[in-house]
Amino acid sequence: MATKRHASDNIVGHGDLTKRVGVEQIRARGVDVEKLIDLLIDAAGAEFTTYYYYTILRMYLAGNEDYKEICEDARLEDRAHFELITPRIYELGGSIPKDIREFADRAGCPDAYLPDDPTPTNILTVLLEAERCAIRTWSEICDLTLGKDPRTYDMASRILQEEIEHEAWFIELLSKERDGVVRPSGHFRRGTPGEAPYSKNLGFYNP
Amino acid sequence: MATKRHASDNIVGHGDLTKRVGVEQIRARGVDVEKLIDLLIDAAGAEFTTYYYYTILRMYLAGNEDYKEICEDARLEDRAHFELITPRIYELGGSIPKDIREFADRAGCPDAYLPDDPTPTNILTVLLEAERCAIRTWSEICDLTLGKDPRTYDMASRILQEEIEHEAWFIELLSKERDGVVRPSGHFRRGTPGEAPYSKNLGFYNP
Amino acid sequence: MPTFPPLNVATDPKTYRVTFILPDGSETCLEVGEDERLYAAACRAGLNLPCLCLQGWCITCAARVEGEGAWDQSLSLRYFPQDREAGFILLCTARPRSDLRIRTHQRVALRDYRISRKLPTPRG
Amino acid sequence: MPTFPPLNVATDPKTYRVTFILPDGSETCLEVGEDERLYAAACRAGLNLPCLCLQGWCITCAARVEGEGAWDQSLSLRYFPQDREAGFILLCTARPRSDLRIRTHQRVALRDYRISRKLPTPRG
Repeated sequence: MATKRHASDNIVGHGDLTKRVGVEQIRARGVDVEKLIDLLIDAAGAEFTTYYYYTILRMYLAGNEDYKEICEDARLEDRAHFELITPRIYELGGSIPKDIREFADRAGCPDAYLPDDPTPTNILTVLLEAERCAIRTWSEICDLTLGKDPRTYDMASRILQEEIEHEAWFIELLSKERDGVVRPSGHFRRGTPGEAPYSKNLGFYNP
Repeated sequence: MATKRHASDNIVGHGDLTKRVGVEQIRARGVDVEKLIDLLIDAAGAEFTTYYYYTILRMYLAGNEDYKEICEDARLEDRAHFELITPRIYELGGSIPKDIREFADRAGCPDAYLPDDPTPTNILTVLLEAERCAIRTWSEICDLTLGKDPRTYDMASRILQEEIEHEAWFIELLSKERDGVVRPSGHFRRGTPGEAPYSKNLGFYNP
Repeated sequence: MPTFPPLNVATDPKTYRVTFILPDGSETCLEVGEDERLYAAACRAGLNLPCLCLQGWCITCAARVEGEGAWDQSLSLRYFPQDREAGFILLCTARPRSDLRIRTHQRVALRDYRISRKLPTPRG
Repeated sequence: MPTFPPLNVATDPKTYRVTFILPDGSETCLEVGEDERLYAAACRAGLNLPCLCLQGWCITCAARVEGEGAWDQSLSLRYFPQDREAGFILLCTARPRSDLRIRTHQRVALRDYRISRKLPTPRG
């Protein structure tokens, strides 16, 4: 018989409900579960506040239907991320903050405020930097879970992929708007606004 | 020619973009537009915070699948209300607060915090009183707009009807849970969680 | 309808005389038990006062105490020391601790007071 | 990659000597222009420091100034006077106003410091 590479889950007694094998298995593989929970709550907070702030930013992309539609995709996909992350937080034994203000205060990315001068360039810059913060966040969560926590890794990878698409969209738009330079995102279209094909496990647009 | 009952919209000059006939017409019929906007923002804030807090409350209705499902219906329908109200706020010339904390602070109904002792009875009581606050809010907005602002009235009526359903659900559940008394809501089922048939203008469940 | 049914005044260990002054200047004087909420007492007497959340949050039921007076506002979900300093009372969740004279329908006054002091409040 | 490309140091009107002390004790000393962000300067020198939002919010790039020093943190979206009192600096959005000695990788220390003072902070 091969030597076990990881501690077994016999730490969880027969019928014991105070521990989860689904948690102890990832702990045994080296995940700092408490740190992971904290990171996920920070990240969920950022997705949630982004959902709120993109609602406003979208309104002020007035007269630019293309920008509005793409902002709406990102807005609803960020909301889908909040919806996807929250169950995982509780599964791991964590919880989101009792107060919504505390949730906003501990978000891992800044409040994406409407710029004082809400030009398309300024708004697209806020959108772009929000997506970049999200990409760094989810890349880190992929790093922490790779080979140790397949479930969180899968989730983080799905969210990360959508955030990567969002960055590419906003680079494309801001590049043309601000610099007059064509930098294709390489993407075609969402079927419906905020389709979230990765985080809702829907079919891709692939004609 | 009959005497005009209301001031005409010739207050809005040819090609003038700083005013909206869609606003001036309701003002001419006696709507205090600024007060209405403020009420709608307060109400949107309450729907938005409720969306967040119901996420938590639902988690703690642990082991009661029926309660969880119905809380989820109410949670997603309150979110649908936020989505429905926000465009109307901007249409009327208003805007939601720059900061998400300010949005929570000015909500017309309280933060629906998880009770310190999160029993089903205590959680259902929070849910019930949140719905009651919403019913009073939307009833007031119906009063203010009846016969003056058909569009806001229609919206308020849709939302109100869903809130009335929510109250009936939570009375049914809490009555049985807390008092052992049967008080039917009179309703059958939602097709999918958070279907929001009124505020999304979908087909009713009517077999 | 109040959230909690009014307690039976007769069995209350202690009662106070509370006068409600309506916008038309009319006055209604009631005996209110120390455990009874003022909004519930007003309902009991047939006064139709505005309310919304009935949890001491939304300020729809805000009123103002004239002169000296003491009341317990600990059941309110949001009530600031500054509100009390200015004599504002949230009837839905206030219980008397002295005789009181109360001017009703002060929502707008409390809202503007809070805004002037940068305190959170619904605006509508 | 920093949000803003580093300015050309040579053309900066004024520069300061900034020493970065890494967790392994190694030191890297750089000339940093007064308009250059410290994180960008460190990148320019090949230092691979942690970052996340690059907007002075998330504290991932937090570091601590040893001894006396002056820096401009006005570009940060969230930086508290208490952070400065304790010598914490957010490299991504800090610009030097004196020579500085900076100990990097202080995210956890700043997080715990803020929690102890009930200041908002990401926790992860």
